[in-house]
Amino acid sequence: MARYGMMIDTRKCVGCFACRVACQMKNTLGPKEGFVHFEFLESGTYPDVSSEAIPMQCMHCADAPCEKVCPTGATYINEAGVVLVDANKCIGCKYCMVACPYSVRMIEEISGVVEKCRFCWDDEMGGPNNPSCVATCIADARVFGDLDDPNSDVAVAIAANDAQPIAGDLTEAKIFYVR
Amino acid sequence: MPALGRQTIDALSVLFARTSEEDYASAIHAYGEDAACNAPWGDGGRLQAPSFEEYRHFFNQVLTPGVPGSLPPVESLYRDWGGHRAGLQHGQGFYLGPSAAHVRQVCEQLDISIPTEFDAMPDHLIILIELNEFLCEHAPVEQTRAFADEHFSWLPVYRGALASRMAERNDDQLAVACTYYDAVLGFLETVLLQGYDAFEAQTRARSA
Amino acid sequence: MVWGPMIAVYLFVAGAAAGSYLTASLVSFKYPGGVFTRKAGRIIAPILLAIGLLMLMLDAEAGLRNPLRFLGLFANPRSVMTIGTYIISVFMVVALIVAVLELMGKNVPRALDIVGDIGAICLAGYTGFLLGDSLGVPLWHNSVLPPLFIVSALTSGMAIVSLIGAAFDYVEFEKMGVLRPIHIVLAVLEILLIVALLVIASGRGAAGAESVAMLTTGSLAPAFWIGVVGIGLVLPLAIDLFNMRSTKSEASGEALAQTGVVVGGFLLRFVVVSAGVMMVLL
Amino acid sequence: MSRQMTRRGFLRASAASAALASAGVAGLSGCSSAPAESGPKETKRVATLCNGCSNECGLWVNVRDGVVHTLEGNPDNPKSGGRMCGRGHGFAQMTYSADRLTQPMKRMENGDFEPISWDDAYAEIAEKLTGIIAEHGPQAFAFIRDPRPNINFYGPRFTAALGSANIYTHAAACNLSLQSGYRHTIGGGFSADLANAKMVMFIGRSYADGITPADMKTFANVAVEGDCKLVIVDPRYNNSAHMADQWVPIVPGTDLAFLLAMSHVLIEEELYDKKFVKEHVLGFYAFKKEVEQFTPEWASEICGVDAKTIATLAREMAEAAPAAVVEPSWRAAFGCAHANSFMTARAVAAFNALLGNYGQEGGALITSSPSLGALPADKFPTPPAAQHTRVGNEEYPLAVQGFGTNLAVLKAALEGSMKAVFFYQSNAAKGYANPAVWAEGLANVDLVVDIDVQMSETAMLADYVLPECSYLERLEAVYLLGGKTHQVAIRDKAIDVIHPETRPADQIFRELSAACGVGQYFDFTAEELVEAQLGTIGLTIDELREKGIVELPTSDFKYGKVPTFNTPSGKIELFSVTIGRAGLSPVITWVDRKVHPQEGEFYFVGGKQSIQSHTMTTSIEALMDISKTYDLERLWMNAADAAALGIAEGDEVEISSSEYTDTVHVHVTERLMPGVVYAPTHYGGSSPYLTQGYEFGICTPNFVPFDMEPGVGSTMSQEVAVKIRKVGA
Repeated sequence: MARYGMMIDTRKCVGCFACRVACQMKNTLGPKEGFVHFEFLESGTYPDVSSEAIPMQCMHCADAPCEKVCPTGATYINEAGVVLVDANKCIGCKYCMVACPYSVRMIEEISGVVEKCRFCWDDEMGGPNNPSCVATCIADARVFGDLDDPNSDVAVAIAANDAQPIAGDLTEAKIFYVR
Repeated sequence: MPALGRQTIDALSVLFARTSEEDYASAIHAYGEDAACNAPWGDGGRLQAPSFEEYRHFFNQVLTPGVPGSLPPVESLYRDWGGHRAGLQHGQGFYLGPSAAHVRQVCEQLDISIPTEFDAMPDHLIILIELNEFLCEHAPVEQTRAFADEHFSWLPVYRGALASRMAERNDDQLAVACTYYDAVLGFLETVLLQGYDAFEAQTRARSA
Repeated sequence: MVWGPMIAVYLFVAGAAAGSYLTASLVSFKYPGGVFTRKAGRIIAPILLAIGLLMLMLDAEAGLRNPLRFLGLFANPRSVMTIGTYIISVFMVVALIVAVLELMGKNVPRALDIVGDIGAICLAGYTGFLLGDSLGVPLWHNSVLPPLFIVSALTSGMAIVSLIGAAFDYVEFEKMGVLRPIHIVLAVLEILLIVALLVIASGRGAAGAESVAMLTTGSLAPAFWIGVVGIGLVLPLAIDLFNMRSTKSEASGEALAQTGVVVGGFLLRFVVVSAGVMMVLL
Repeated sequence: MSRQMTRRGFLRASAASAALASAGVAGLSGCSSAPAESGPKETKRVATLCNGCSNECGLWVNVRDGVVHTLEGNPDNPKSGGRMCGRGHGFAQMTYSADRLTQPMKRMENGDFEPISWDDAYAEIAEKLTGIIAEHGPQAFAFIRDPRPNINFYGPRFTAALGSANIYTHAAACNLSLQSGYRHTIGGGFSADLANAKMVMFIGRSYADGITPADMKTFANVAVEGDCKLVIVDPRYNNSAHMADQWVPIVPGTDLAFLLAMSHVLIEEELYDKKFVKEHVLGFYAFKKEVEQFTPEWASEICGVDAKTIATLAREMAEAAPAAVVEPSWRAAFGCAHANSFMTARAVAAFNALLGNYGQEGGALITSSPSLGALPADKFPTPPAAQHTRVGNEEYPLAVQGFGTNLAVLKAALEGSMKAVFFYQSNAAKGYANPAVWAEGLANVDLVVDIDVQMSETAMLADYVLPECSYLERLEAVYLLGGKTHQVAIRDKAIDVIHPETRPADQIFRELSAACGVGQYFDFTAEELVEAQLGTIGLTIDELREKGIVELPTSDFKYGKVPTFNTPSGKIELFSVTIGRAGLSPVITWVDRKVHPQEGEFYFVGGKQSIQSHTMTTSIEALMDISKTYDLERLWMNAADAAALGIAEGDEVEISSSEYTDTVHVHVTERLMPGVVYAPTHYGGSSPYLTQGYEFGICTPNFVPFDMEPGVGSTMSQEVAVKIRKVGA
């Protein structure tokens, strides 16, 4: 079975928010709800400056702290390594939001269920259905695919760029950043 | 619900449609000064009805779709539908939410046709009131109650939105109409959601 | 932070429930005469815990809308919250039985009481582990929290029971000399644990330091210094030490001290929850 | 059908209704329990062109049960390249938005708008319009549009049908100076062959902010994987700069000095392409003599870039030539910004000429566009040419003919000679020039008609507002794409019209022209027009619907072939007789900017943001939530300047110019040249009626005095100095 992951190249990312809006529409989120949030960094002093935009979303950690602490088992890791939430089990206790060091979960206003990026998992397809953040990225900064397939685009890209999780080995994150 | 209650509501629904001066006068008159039930407004005292000009100004500025900052009385715009419908329609402020689809489905079942001008807003307050009235006359009580609970639950949200928007604007030309419409919505809310007897109890309590 | 005052209330009353129960069983063991105090402790415990559970449910919106889902809380044994659910289930049952027995004037079997005591200690401790299992919050991801919450639970529980005892069963309460020294030891221990918590947290990167700053100098400083430390620890400790030395203990001073402990106990939970700052990754 | 149910009811019950109701109605309790999770019954994909900005990216719309679900880029479309920016996703939500116009409106005496039927609106507008033309002649009528496929066909046709030549686009507030400068130097616009270049210089241009997704993708891949040197010349370290190799901060409005000095270096050190210049350039010696004085030292005093950097960059460009190019830019730097924008464009075209890079791989590409054959004259008669010259042509002869300067209409309105003005999806009164002046001008105009999807500030000043249905609800005239390849694309109707009283532009003009007695020029439907247009190039509408975009064989582009220059001399004109006749310097030379900040004042620059498009997306809640969450409305200020004024991040300041004063929060940054402040050009909703943008940020045109660039007529959007004062300080 595949083990899905993503590479995000912040050298290319221009912080244009397209991924956030595309994701909202694909996952029918509210206008104020987002699975992707952004950190904007600026360093140096004029005129020697540099800037960086870093999109943050669920890292689908293999050792997901949110999955460990979820009392009802609403949060589970499926066989493809994608961390999902069963909206029918979630009681909205928000323990997962406390446990997640990346702050990438959000409370869905109307239901109180705590949701997050699902890698656009499609149950009918039994796989990720063309993640909209990758499909829409205008700077070609995102690569998605099966980490276990050595010649998949994402595996090749991660190896070629020595991409690393944003917080090192804090968790076994499956989004790898090139910075 | 007693006939008088429904007749009042029918008259009130006129306030949410663009009407002629003559219809407006008869509507205000219908439950205003000499209606059998004492004026259901304000704290027991009589609430001054806006003149036709004030009503028209209020209608143009606040109830007409497309005018910036207006709040058309259409249920879909004030309910948040979650993943029910297409990607675009999650969150408030969008037409043709599931409430619209549901009203259309009910009308189809009852072989009732909605005028084309309401194609985009079958869940406009006027249509909801008329449909509710029709169900009161013909449909089993508990089904009508279910319909009313479902399709009038947004009235408090709407009333709140209206009040805060008017506070933001504080346009004194709209003042009289604002308080009046707020009271009308209060009446509709109570009667349609809790029933006419709840309203009468409230009036008695207020005037006691 | 995602967990707010409601959770702080839950943590406090859960701890206090455990403390009340333990105090009551101490009284039943050491002062069989203190019937009223014992009854009070054992009746309050389940009530306090029930209040706590109500708080939890109110805070969990999705569960509130579909209450049956709360049954799912038993599903994941690796989650401290599930372990807590086991503990609460056991303790609640025992505490209710004991409370009913007390109300009916029947005798509470020793074995049952012991099970209750163990449950109470676990209940008090689990709340510390609950906050502790949060990788992203340096202030909480801290081994000092469980012992701190146990000590605070005991002092709060004892204070509540003492308040009632002193108020309604003063004669018997007077005899319960052991409570005061226990409280003094616990209070000192609590101070040490708080210091340890702050020291450890301040060494844990920017977020840890920020949490400590919030508590000591920032927005939570009044609640922390005046509430937790002043009213909750120093004042009661002073009154106890004063009363230890003088023969005739002053009832009013006693009530003031115990109230201080209760208020301090709640504020400790409140400030710890409010000062939970997420780890800064970038 | 039985009597209406209630005294004045709307619903029509049938005889059976009562019986049906009494028998009980299934599912009355509810829609919220409606089966949400059951999959959509009918899904389809429809080809469209995004309407979120003037790029018109090719998209696919995913429709489920007649409702728009999501949109995605069409990989075959060269503008989107299969990708899609945030404002494109966001603007699609306007389709179901509560802010949409739903019926024609007429402005009453007291300023209220009241609905009016289409027929009455047509009758009243036609009567007034024909009356005005009869009394004051067709030159008293003008039509201003934001260019889109349909309106580019119907707007000019309708204006000409009424005998008027006054047809304009929005360009005077966008890229009029830039395109006019290129027009009179190399015959028209050009593009940078970024994918194959060794060195590219961007002057006031950020692909990341003013997006064309396909270009952004190329830029990112070239920057990170390619070995091309990318230089960004901009007072602001914009959102593309972190990918560039070099940021050259420059004083706003002095890019011309920088370019002239670089040209000086190439010529003096004989690094220019002599063969190319000999064969293809006119007026080289006049230009050579002119730039002798413009040394790097001279330029550094003006533009703040040190002489050594200027010289080095010039030599590096020469070194990399012909695979080196100065990118054409778009609006911010010299689209319509300063008194010298037109001249700056000429200097860019000239510098590329010195590099000899026209038509070369990695250089400046001048490409052709496909054209349709003539439409059958019987069904599509062309209106006779107007008998008068367009208002503004005499005073601003250098403006690109296809655009014209719409500010000439404002000037005529202020003078009282313009009696009727139509706007199409153009918020001129908020963005094209000082809003107060537009309000004053339009007050003199007897008939103002605005056609739009939402009630903009311009619509609020109109007499009649005609609601168009959203772009997802209409089929439009075909869209031709030029470039290395020729293509034709289609904006097809994805969903049925939502608001029954909204109509597509083709229908509006068909019916309005009939009411005005010139219906013979519009006697066809959109479908018939598209079929006819495609017929002239041997395509059918179904073929185009299938793929969304189809390549045509008519492109003659080949690398290495120097293109023909559509100038009077057929060469690149560094010396232009036409420009001389228009009263500007025939040879490319130095022209200073008009307004210089005095002591304590700042240069005031603007720019686009990736998540907003002018002012038309600020009513979209999903986009405004991003602007609010990330404080995108804030005024950028250099950290040293801010410290000197005691201003910290997030502080509120008062910003004032000769025209206006307002307050805004500040973003303190090192990514900006001292002495300059930057504000995005989308915010500052002043009218309390706005739902989202009220009192959020500032509206930059408020601060800029109404003025027009000589010879071209652009709005000079950055000819202003501002003072900043901390609120409460």
